[in-house]
Amino acid sequence: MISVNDLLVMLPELYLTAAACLVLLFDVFINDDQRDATHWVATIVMVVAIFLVIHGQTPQTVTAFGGMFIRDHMAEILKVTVMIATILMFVLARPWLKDRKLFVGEFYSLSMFSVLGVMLLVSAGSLITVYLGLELFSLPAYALVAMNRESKLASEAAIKFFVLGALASGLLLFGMSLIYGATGTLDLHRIFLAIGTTSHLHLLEFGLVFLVVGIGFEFGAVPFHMWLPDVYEGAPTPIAMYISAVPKLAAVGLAYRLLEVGMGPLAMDWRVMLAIMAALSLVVGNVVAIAQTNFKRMLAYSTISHMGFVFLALSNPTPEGYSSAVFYAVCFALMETVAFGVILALSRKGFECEMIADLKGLNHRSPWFAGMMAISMFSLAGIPPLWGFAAKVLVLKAAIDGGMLWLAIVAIICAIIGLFYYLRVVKVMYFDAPVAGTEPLVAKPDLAARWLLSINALGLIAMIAGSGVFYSWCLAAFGA
Amino acid sequence: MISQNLLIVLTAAPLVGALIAGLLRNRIGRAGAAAVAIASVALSFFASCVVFYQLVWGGAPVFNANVYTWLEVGKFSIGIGFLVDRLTALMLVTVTFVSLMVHIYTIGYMREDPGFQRFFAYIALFTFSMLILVIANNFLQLFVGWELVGLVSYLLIGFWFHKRKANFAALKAFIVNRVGDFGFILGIAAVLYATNQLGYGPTLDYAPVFAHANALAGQTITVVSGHPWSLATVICILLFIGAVGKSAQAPLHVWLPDSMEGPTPISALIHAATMVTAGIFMVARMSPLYEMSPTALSVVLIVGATTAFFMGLIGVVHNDIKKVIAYSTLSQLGYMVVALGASAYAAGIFHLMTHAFFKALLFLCSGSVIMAMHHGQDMRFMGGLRKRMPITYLTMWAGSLALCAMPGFSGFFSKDQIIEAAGASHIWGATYAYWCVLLGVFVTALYSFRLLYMTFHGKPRWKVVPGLHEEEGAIPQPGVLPHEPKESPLVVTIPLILLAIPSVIIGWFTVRPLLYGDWFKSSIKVLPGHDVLAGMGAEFHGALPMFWHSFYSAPFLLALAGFAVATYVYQFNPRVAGKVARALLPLYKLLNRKYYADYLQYNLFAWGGIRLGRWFWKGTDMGVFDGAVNGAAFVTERGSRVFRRLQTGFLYHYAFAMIIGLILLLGGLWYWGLT
Amino acid sequence: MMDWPILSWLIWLPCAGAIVVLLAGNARPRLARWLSLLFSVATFGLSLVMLAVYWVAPSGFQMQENLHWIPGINTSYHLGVDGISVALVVLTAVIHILVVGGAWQVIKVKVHQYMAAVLVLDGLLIGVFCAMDALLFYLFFEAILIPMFFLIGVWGGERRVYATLKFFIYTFFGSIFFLIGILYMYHRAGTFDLQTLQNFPFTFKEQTWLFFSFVIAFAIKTPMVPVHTWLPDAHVEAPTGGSVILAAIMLKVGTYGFLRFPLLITPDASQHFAWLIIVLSLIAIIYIGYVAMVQPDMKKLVAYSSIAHMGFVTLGLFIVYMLARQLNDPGMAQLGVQGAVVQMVSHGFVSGALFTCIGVMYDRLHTHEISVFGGLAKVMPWFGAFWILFAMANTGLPGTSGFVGEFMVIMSAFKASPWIALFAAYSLIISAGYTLYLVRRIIWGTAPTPKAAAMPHLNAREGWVLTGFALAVLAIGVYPWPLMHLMDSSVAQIVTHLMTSKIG
Amino acid sequence: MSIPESWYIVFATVLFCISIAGIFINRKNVIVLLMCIELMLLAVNTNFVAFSRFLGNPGGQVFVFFILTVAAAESAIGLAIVVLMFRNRRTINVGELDSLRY
Repeated sequence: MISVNDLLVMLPELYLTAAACLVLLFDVFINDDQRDATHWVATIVMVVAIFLVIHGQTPQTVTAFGGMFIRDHMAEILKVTVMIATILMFVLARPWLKDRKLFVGEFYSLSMFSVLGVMLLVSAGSLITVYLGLELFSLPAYALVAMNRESKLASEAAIKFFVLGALASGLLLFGMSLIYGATGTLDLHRIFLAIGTTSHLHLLEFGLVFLVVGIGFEFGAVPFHMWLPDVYEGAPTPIAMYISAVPKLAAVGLAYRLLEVGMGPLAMDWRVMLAIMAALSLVVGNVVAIAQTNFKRMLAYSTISHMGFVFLALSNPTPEGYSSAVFYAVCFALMETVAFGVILALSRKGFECEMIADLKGLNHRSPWFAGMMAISMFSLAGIPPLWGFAAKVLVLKAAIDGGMLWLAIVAIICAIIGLFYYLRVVKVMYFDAPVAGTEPLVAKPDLAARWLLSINALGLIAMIAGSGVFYSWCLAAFGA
Repeated sequence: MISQNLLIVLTAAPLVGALIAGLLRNRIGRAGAAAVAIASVALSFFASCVVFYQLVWGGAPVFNANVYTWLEVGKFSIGIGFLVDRLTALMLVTVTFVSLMVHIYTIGYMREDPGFQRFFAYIALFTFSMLILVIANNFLQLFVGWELVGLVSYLLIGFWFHKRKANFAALKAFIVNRVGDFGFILGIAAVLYATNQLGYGPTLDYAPVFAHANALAGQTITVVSGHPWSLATVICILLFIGAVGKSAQAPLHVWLPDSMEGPTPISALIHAATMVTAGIFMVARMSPLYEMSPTALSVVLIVGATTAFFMGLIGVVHNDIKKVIAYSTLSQLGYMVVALGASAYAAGIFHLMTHAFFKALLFLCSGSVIMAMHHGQDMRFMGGLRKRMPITYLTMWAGSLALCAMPGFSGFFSKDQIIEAAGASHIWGATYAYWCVLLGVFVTALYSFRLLYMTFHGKPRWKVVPGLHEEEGAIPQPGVLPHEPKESPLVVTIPLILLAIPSVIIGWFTVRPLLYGDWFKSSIKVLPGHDVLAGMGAEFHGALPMFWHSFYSAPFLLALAGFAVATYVYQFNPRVAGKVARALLPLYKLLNRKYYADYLQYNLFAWGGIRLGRWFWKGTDMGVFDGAVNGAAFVTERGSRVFRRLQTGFLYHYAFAMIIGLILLLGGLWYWGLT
Repeated sequence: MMDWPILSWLIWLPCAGAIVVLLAGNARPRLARWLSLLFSVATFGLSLVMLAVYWVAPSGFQMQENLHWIPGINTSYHLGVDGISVALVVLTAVIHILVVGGAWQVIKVKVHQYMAAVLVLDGLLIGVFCAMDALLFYLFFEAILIPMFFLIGVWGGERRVYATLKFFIYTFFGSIFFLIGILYMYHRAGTFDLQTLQNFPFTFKEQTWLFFSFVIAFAIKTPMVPVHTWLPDAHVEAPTGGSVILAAIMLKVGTYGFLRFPLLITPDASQHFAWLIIVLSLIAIIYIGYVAMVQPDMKKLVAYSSIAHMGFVTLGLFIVYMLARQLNDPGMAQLGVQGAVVQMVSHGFVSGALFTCIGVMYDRLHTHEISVFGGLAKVMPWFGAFWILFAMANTGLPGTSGFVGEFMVIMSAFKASPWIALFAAYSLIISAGYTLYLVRRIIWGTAPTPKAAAMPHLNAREGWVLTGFALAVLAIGVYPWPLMHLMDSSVAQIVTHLMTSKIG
Repeated sequence: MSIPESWYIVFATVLFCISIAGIFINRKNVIVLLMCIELMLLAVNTNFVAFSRFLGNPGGQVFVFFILTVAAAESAIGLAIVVLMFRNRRTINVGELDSLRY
């Protein structure tokens, strides 16, 4: 009894499935020097998908397939952001891939499938769809990490990512099974209702913990963060960019679906777990990042600390909390794209701009790239007047409103520590003289990449004014 | 009726002169600068005379008005304005006259100096500041003038800024003065506090403050809890600290002798005639307040008496001609302060005036001598100048006689009255003061005639080496001159003569009105209980009887004794001096070292301060405060290096960490249970 | 109230100017210089317009602008000025012109970026003084760190990296607690609007916590002992312009914060802990005075003296409670607060001037070491004259601006307690000590080296900049009444406001 | 006479623990890791089946089908990565996988 409007509700997903398959086929039939075509097709497909999502949005929440698929504003915001991030990756990655003979069709189709997984995940209404979305997102991701077949590091990163990811999803599944046992249903909303009546509280507890662990892994929160630095460092830079932006968004959706929609009544329990993980992530992430010399790895640890911030918001299980979490995740994704985008642009054939030292004297070589990197660094540090500041303020506010003042204070103390390594990047770019022999940087001819990156960077400044509107959307998404 | 514009001209003229001479110094050249400065000062001298005339004979009322509002907060407002009563008028005339003389004299004295224009700018500026101080009608403006004269004195002492000693003296002068001002500004604050408490304020204008001075009676302020102090006493003593600094009373006298590093005209103008007397003027001006506090008066009395006698003693052993006069200035200031302490304010002001004339005269004479000696100042290499510079010789004698209060000379009238007043006063410490000032006369005579003899009489102790090329500043070795010392030019001698005249005669016809004719009217207020002058007025029958009578009085005999001793020792039997010095070696040392006051201040405050600062800086600031900051950074950095080791890189460790996390969460939930 | 958003213009015009200057590019320094001069002068012009508008209008906050910023948390882009802000805004605008002028040929590398940073600072600082929304205030308050970070780091001296990182992290450390405080206030009051918060009845316990969150931030910014150690380092390494802005305006941001936040939002806690601030201020005046005396580096010396002078400001601000509440004498309280504000403005000019002078010397011999210089009075007579003037202003000589504020503060302090006045007045001695000791070593005496003896005279540009400073210093000193009148009513309002306790 | 529900759960849990232990006790072969993951999924499946049987709710069994399918795909990718790794490093020893660390 699949009705037509069920299909209409998930039109963007269906469209993307079809498109991804088509791109895969299309790529088979062209030869390498025409690959740009694939690139543009994929990009356009994404743009259209965004259009579909926005155009198809409805004022109130809609469900399909008996509640297995939920379409609400939160899902839409996350989907759109994920696709924007993906488009950014496509465009910014192209010159980089070309330089390294990695400019292949699978890159596009795999990423599109992975995006599809995220879309499914964030609008999942039942444990099954959650699981499917999760796997559909992560399996292509594993493959993407291993995309560069010659690289030792890439394969090592891939195996680590894969094993730990599988372990995490295994734990998640186990938790699901227990919850299923306790509540007798797979549908999140029914679970919500059943919790009040169930007698198997211990099963629930166990299940809850396993779910939290799974979520923690997706976020990369301490102590489930170990995979993150290695994957960032090992994966090809565009993929690292993808991993840094997209899963976090997916994870916010995942957390909301499982914890609020499903386990809402147990909020008082899981918020404490999240709070603890938040504190740990903040401390470990910031402290360890200071000692890093590899830029990507440093960003990885900074990511961990930022996930701490997201948990800070989530630990206040109210619409304000969730909306600030979404706000933060989106903001964070778009800051990361700038940071990675710049080092993508700075890498050349035979030269990976990965070390912080590689940025020495960037201001002398290319003020504009230096400026954009500085913007993203200050934004990550949460210094006004940049978007990251608004995000940080909202999260801290949420935490304080949620009665987590102590956590907020931990957070800011860590923010002070964190400030140091962001500033160090700026220092290297502006205060240090360029390494001898580094000629003034000739920006790549790729106009699209430069424009997109610039827009992205300037957006970080502009959004301090736009925060009001965007935050209202987030609030609306959670019906506040 | 005195017009405000006249007063504005009177005050502002020197400022304009200073600005022109200073800012356009290269445009208008040396002559121009001198002309402008002198013209401006002459103008304000003339104006002062007009004011004086209008006030004294023209029957003009006391002038008191604000020119503009300087500060206004809520209902508290202070202006910049003028208060012209007889006290002010007298000061105006004295200041502008002496200043004018010094200006003229300067043309000759500074002839070769490269800083000619600058010098004129400074002294004109000084005149302006002094006028501001004298003519003020509120405490703030008084303080403004008070500090400005300090500034100019600082600049002038350090005028020859290539001389290390000069710079040091300037710095010392300013800072020691600041110590006085420190008390002074607190005094002003106390006045404001009082007016505020007693409900006729907040205000700092003289008129209301003095009008309500009686309200201070019985008022107390609690500084140390449990010990309420008399408010009047607190105010007066705080203000007096200012006077101690400015008028170089012990123990803040140390800056004045050093200030002799400055050019001689300055010593005459600032460090003898005008600025240093600002303290005297201030206390006299505040007489309504001081009358309210016998305690404060006693303090004033004792400080003054101490300075008068013991600083005079130092003058006996010094050989630098200017230093000697400087110490005599200290002791004369002491006399004035004693007069104030004895509530004989009029006598204080009177002595201030006469002293202004003869002390300026003495300094200018010494300056003339120094010029003749090519900037040699050591009396041991002088002598026998009598014939060579007669005018200087005569005028200096006149000045010295006035200084020693020889009957008939101006100093006699003023000083005798002070001694009598001290004797007549009944407040605590008066006896001590009386003996101090009395013996002071002997000391004064001693060093004055010593100076005269060593400088002008006896055999020349200098020799002439022709063709010795001149250079700036002091001569290569003392007592060796490129050519014969000769009398100074007219621009120098004329002021000497003009100053000598009042030094000699002015006492005759001013003593009666100033002291016994209620000349100062409202500007000085004395309580009947303290009014020693009134008592003395009973026996006073005019200048001439006083003159005759004095020949039997103790002061005259003491002065005579001093003269005799000096004559014997320095004129007929110079070897005695050395003998005496050896005989009284400890005393001699003590005096020669100026009671170790300098030594103490230098080592304790100056170097103590520096050492303390260094300790604070290295120890507290960089050690503790900064150490904490850098330490925190260091710890974090180290912590980071340790923590990163957790990321071993081994897959099974990662998995293990995850499982540990899982187990901890489970355990926690198990332990605390579901909420 | 006028509908033309003049305050927004004041804030964003220089920022826009910064972008234009950046576009001028590294290749065309002349263009960059002239553009930045143009923009700073234009800003100054605007500030004068604002001054005029304010003057004619009645007191209270004027020229308000109020737009939604983040409705979700009820914060808004709310600007407005009262007498105090007006004074400080004009000060900011003036100083920035002088800074641009002062940097004219001195800055040789990346002129456009330097000028852009200066202009951005101009706008942001004006923003701080105009913000009427706590979060907006915080935004500007912290945003100024970025351009200053670059100013010190790129154009600074030897240890510039250490200095600028220290500066940034230290101040950030303070302000982040301030942020928590703001958010907590929002948590309780549901708004960021300053005036609402000033009237919101926080309990004493809350006030205490808020008070300390504020004090950490502003004490570091001001800076007060013992959290002042970043300042000397920052000054020594900063380029002249950076030092001038830092000393002349950025320090005022801290004291201005004191005025707007703890004094009015947590009056009872402030009253309760006023003794702490007062003691720290007195320590700053005396202790720092001694530290300043022994500095071998001119910039360090002046930096320390700035700390001491800021002590007067905090003192003047925090004796208010003793006067207004315990002694119930609003008149004297007003005297104290106004003295503090006058001191802020005055110190803006004096310290700015002193750092400019040091910059002039640095351009000639490329060092701040005192021992290298000497006999300036002979070598550069006019410059020596300027030096003396500003030094005297620094020692608080009557007739210069330095005197006015100190005088008022001491006067009101005596009422609060003679002891406070006693220690405060000690500044007369100690400031004379360290300033004139410096003057004696560099102005008087003789040049120690031929190089020092051959220093070229002031050029016209330097002459004009210093003249500008000198005029301001003398004008305020000789006739402070207009400045007083400008903020009289605002200060009166503040005092009356903080006289009423928030805890019944 | 049927086996009580709790036995299944205990059984599944034991399986699960074995697999986890396998993951971090094994220091040699990556393949073993893959097996452990499979084992883990089996444990989950047992759970689901048992529950759905006792709850009389088919959903669990449906879920199991999905899990099985995904597990197949997962192991496929896993093996691919292992092959890749062997090509690059000439070893599949977990203990030597530490070039990415700190």
